[in-house]
Amino acid sequence: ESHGDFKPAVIYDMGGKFDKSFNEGVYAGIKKFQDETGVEVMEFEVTNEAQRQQAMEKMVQRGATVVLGVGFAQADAISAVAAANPDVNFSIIDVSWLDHPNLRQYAFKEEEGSYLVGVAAAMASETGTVGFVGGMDIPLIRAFACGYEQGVKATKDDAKVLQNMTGTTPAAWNDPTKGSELTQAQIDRGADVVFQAAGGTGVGVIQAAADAGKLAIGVDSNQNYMAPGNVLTSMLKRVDVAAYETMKDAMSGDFETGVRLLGVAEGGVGWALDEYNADLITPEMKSAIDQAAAKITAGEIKVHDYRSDNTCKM
Amino acid sequence: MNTALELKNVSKSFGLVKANKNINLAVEAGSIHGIIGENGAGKSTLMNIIYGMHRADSGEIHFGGQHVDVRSSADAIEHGIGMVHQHFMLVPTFTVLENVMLGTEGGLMLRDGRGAALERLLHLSETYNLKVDPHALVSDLNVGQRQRVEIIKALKGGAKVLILDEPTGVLTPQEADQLFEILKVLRDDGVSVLLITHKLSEIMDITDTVSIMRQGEMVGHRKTSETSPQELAELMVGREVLLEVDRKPAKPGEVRFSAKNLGYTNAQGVVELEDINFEVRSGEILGVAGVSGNGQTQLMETLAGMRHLTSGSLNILGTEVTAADQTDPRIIRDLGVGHIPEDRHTHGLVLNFEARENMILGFQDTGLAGDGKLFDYTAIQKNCEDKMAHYDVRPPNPRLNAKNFSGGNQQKIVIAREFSANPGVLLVGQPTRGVDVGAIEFIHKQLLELRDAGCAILLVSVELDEIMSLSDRIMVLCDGQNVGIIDSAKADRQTLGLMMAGQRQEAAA
Amino acid sequence: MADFLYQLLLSFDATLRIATPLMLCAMAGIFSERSGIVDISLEGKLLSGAFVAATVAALTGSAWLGLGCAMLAGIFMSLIHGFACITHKGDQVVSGVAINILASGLTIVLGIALFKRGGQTPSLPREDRFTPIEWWGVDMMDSVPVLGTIYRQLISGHNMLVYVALLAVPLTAFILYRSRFGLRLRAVGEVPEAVDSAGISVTWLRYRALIVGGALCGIAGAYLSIAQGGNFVREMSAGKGYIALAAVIFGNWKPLSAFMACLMFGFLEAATTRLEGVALPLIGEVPTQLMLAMPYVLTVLLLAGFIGKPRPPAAIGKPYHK
Amino acid sequence: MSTPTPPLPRWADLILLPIINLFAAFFICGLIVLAIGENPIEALGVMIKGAFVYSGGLGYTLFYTTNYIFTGLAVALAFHCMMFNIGGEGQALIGGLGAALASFGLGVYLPAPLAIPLAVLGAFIAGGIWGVIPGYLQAKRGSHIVITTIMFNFLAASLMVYLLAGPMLEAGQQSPQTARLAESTLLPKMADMLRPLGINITSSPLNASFLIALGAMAVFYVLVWHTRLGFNIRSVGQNQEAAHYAGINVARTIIITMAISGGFAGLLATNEILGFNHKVVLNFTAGYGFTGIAVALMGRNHPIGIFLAALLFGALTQGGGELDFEFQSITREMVLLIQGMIILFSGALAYMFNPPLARMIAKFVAPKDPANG
Ligand SMILES: Nc1ncnc2c1ncn2[C@@H]1O[C@H](COP(=O)(O)OP(=O)(O)OP(=O)(O)O)[C@@H](O)[C@H]1O
Ligand SMILES: Nc1ncnc2c1ncn2[C@@H]1O[C@H](COP(=O)(O)OP(=O)(O)OP(=O)(O)O)[C@@H](O)[C@H]1O
Ligand SMILES: [Mg+2]
Ligand SMILES: [Mg+2]
Repeated sequence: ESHGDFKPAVIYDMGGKFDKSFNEGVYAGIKKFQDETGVEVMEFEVTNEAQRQQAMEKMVQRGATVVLGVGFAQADAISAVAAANPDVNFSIIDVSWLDHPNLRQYAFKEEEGSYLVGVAAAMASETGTVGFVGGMDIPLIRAFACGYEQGVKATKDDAKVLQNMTGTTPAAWNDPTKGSELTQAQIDRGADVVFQAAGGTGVGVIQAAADAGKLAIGVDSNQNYMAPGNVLTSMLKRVDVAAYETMKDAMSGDFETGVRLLGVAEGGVGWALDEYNADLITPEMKSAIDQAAAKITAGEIKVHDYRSDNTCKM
Repeated sequence: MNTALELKNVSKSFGLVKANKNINLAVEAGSIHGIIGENGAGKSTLMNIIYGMHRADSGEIHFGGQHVDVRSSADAIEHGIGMVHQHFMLVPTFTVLENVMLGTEGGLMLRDGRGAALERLLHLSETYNLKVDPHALVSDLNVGQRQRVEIIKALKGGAKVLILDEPTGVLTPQEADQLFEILKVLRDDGVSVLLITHKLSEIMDITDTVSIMRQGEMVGHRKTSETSPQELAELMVGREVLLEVDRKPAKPGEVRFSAKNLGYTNAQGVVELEDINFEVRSGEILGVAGVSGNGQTQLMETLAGMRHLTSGSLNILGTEVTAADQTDPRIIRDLGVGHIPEDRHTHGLVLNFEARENMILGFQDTGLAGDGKLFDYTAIQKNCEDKMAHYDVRPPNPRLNAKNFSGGNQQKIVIAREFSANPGVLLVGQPTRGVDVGAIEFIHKQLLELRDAGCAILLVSVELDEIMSLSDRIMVLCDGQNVGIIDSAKADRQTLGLMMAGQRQEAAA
Repeated sequence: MADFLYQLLLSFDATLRIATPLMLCAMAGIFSERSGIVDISLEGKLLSGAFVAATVAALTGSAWLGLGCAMLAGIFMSLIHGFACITHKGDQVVSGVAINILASGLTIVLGIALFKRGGQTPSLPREDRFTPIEWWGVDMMDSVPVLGTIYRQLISGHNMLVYVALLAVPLTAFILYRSRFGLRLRAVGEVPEAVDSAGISVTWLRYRALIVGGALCGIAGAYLSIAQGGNFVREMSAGKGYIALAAVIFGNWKPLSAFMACLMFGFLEAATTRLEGVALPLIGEVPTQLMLAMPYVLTVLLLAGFIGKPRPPAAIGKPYHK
Repeated sequence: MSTPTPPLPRWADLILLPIINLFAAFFICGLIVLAIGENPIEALGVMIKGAFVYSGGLGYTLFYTTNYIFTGLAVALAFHCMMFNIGGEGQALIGGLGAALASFGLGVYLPAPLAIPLAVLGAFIAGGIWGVIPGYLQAKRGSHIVITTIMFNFLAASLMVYLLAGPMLEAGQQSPQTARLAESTLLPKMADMLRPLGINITSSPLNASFLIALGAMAVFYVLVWHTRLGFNIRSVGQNQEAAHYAGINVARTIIITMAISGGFAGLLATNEILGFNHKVVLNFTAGYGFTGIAVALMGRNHPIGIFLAALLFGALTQGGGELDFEFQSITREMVLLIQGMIILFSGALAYMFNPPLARMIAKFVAPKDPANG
């Protein structure tokens, strides 16, 4: 309140801010900002389509000076509200195609981060078969899967990658039962490392892998803590950084707009190594992953983005 | 004198309907006590109170001189009351034994009590000559057999009072006689029997005492030996009864409606009608007699197009209808057939519709509903007002829902609708069921007027008297077959009774 | 070939896991529908059970307490259903819809109030869940060629509630056909008047049927959130209650046939997860959506009379008026 | 039990009883709000203010109301035929597909006055098709309509996801949705329509579809009570046997009813898709189909009643979103809870308060009207 007119707001997507991955990542960034600055951030979790735009308008009405939208589904809403309120700053995550002078857009190269954990998976796998469990079947998740597969194949070209999508409705983000069943099925077929990009469903994936004594790979946030010893690593998508950065920049007054495309080189995506998985990551693994990251940064490895042509070219 | 059952000032209302008002009744041990009264007089309600199925609003019940609070049928059973209900209370998917066991299983597991129940069943069946296979499915039994199961159920706990609510309505006269033999044995064993029936002859034949109910009240108690059918009828109705119909001889014209080898087999493959032949001429009434459940309903519904005949053919006002034709009520109606259905609540009326809407039911596609695309409620209202006035429907309020008219007036609405369409052929089912005497006279008069105007009428009724007094010729159905057609002038109760039991006309004559 | 058979065996194993909540709910449905009460509220009871089980287990650290309270929750929802449709003779389908919506709302509202995690409950540690039970002698049996594998994969290694569900089926059949309660239950769903006239309370009988059903749904819910899964997630029942109801109708309201129907639905789903993205001979790759829609398509097709018309209990859906 | 219940006067049955039921539902919800540590009175105030007072709040309320009118009419029409249409959700989804197909297929070539009716018709027909199949299966094959319509909800969801994530996915787009519909088929916003008339209202999603909903109410009224088809529908609904006796083709009536009912539900797409989203997005039906059951029940299956009930639920949805803003521990699911309670009390327990209320009224009214009995 001591910061005069500065009033930030964030609007989470339907998964909710406790989805343990994407939205929760944003929440972590917001929380960090709040803890550091003591500024209260207005929050809202949308639960139906019409609410997206309404919530943004509402935030603006309440005097928000910066509004952060979480997820590509809010693109249309933020576009409309940003156009109508040129004095307010807006920022959105997972969008790159809009164009407003007061809008900052964050896009991530998920395929690059997925590539890195693919390398880890291939090296950790004893069976030569690894799995991927996606949430809702959309191009974004296919991009995760595709990057992962590229990483696996680049490391072990005879490795098999099993892929499943949980479902085709947004409910697929929140179906841990199905997630664990899919994981079990992949384990039955020989997979011993399973990467999930499935929101709340991923909880079931990690749990099933742990129950079966196999390895899981987390997504978006660092999920290594969720089953210590059974989460090989997590593919980090630093939405927390994006959220924190948005708030910080807006507060300090130098809010640059435009598109920020974040890949391995920019530190926007990566992999997690902490006390929970230190024992699982062998030095060879670590050096292989770091090497791959370096090559990506240097442009020596070009990871194909599924979204560019809706196919997964190896 | 030893009183088995006594009611003191028992009253019961359903909403605004006072079904029982301050009823007093005493029944001697070891006697057969008849209860009579018109439809809706409150007989079943009273019996259900005794049996604990309904709770009285006020009043007392005494069993064997002792005041008892009967809160459920379990209480009543415990006090030695058994009841055979007006409508069967059997589970069709159960065996006879399972039905009898229900409520007295004799243990948590069926196995525990099955042996004893079977023994008891066989014992009762032997003692009272109630023949029935304990392991047969009830759905496979005929009505007579089902009734035996009901009686066994009522007696299984050693009943001291046995209530039978209209047990003979579904029986042939012969089966009814058998039943009465059983009742006499029971009486001699010291059981008190409460018998409800509409048939005064049965009252005179078998009861020791009789009570008469009218509109919820007990209007008299008589020793059977000291009363007459005439007196009972007058007590029932509350005025002098004139049941003779003034019928002039028919002047039959051309054949308007005929059936040739008509048959109907239902979806389960049961033959319900077989080889029915008849013709109805303009200006005559063909009555159809029979114990209820012998194919009358199926016959009417087949003729009206509500079921598809499965063999033979019909000729309706010159149009041939065979099993190959997909008839439906619309087609039959459009040929010029009117239909007073047997069950007005199920078929004749939509109870939640206003009277004026019911007055166009079946004629909604005609000018009665207006000439344009949309309904013309002025015309519909006018149509209803006119018909209500002509047929004396009370109250003459076209906006009242059908369910709020009394039974007699509901029937008048159906009759007004069907009669005034001037049908060439009219199918009439149970036209006076549940209808008071005044309305009966009116309806009978209208039927005869229609006949004299040249309509061909087929009349189904379970009331033999009605059939005999209205019909010009009578066809008797038994087991879905035509036992014979006789001239009503030559018909008497005896002959018809034998025919209804299945004896062919030649043999009876 | 051997690999195919092994995969098939594992599919059966998965079938069992997936069918467990369906079996429990279907048996619950049989109890209530056989007594004459339509029960589309299976879904809501399942969801409530799942929520309460996870909540109680998270708060107390006891899976058993969670299970017990889930059963109570199921019973509580059943009692609401009974209060509406038995005591007040309300429309049974409407009451069921209301309970389902209530359950969706209530579980999330309470979940947020209790845990502030968007309606989820905290993840349970392994000790607080019902985890797979290794049967005696699994390792010894491994040496036996085929049977050993079957024993290890299919028979052993499920959590306790799977075995409870498997027991519930014969138990339901036994109660229904062999016990006094069962006889009365079947009677009250066909001809309640007959039951009333036999001196048995229709109301209490139906309430008891609903209570048994509620308890079974509660167990099914506990299975979802503290046995198969490790926490409660909003809308976790995901239509399983409806599928169970479809299984009841398929099974013609008979426990063993309904059980078979549950297995069929379970197998379809298990097969879906295994066939996704796999090219089948002749057909090629089946679109996931089509595979996922299979249970629904099958239900519609089979209900459309290709299995013979189901014969519901005669008095179902009709409140009993004296 | 033993005291006879006098019948309830019509005004009490139509107005007082629903209000009492509503009150009971809110009361229980209030207790729950209290239990989770918030002030129910304050919450109610926030809801009411959010729904009607805030600028634009009313617009949102009426926007949601429009949805509820469509699904309420859909359920009510089926109810008149005693069909329980739980499939509004799926029918509305497919309605969106119909609108999109009409828009992409023909709308692009036509001017708005032709294109809009076509797109609306597309929504109606597509929803109708999704309703008519369960209707057919019920009428001809005896499949239980409740089960079939539920299955059709699932099927519609699968189909839409397949289409939106596959063949109909907008090129280069990653969220499963179609491209923007043809401009000529989009419905104008209410705020834009009123501005030329000199009326300025805050812009909100409220659009011309609201007028379509009002029109649908009128059509519903005329159809049910003033046409032969309506007479047939009500006859079949009240008494199938009597309808058959009266020469009405029962099966055909059921099928037609379900077609129109599905069509009404399909019209929801005019509001959500043609009027607001301007592209088909996933899950735009958001439970309106299920809530339509409550709307129809509370509205006693009459268009006026349905309008009032839809307004109530619209206000709940909008005001409920407001709760989310204002309170830490209350989220939109509170609205789901209130809806459930309302369905329970106004639907399943509709007549719980009937006997005591009737007795009370009788006590007050009786002295003036000498009782006959
Ligand atoms: N459950 C009920 N609810 C409301 N009204 C009832 C109920 N049962 C009976 N009635 C009404 O009470 C009155 C008496 O009915 P009851 O069945 O006792 O007549 P009844 O003498 O047995 O007639 P019937 O000869 O036709 O069997 C009738 O007006 C009837 O409509
Ligand atoms: N459910 C009801 N609601 C309102 N009014 C009713 C209801 N049932 C009957 N009535 C009214 O009560 C009156 C008496 O009805 P009841 O059925 O007892 O007549 P009834 O004397 O048996 O005549 P009938 O011999 O013609 O059948 C009728 O005029 C009818 O309008
Ligand atoms: Mg009677
Ligand atoms: Mg196993």
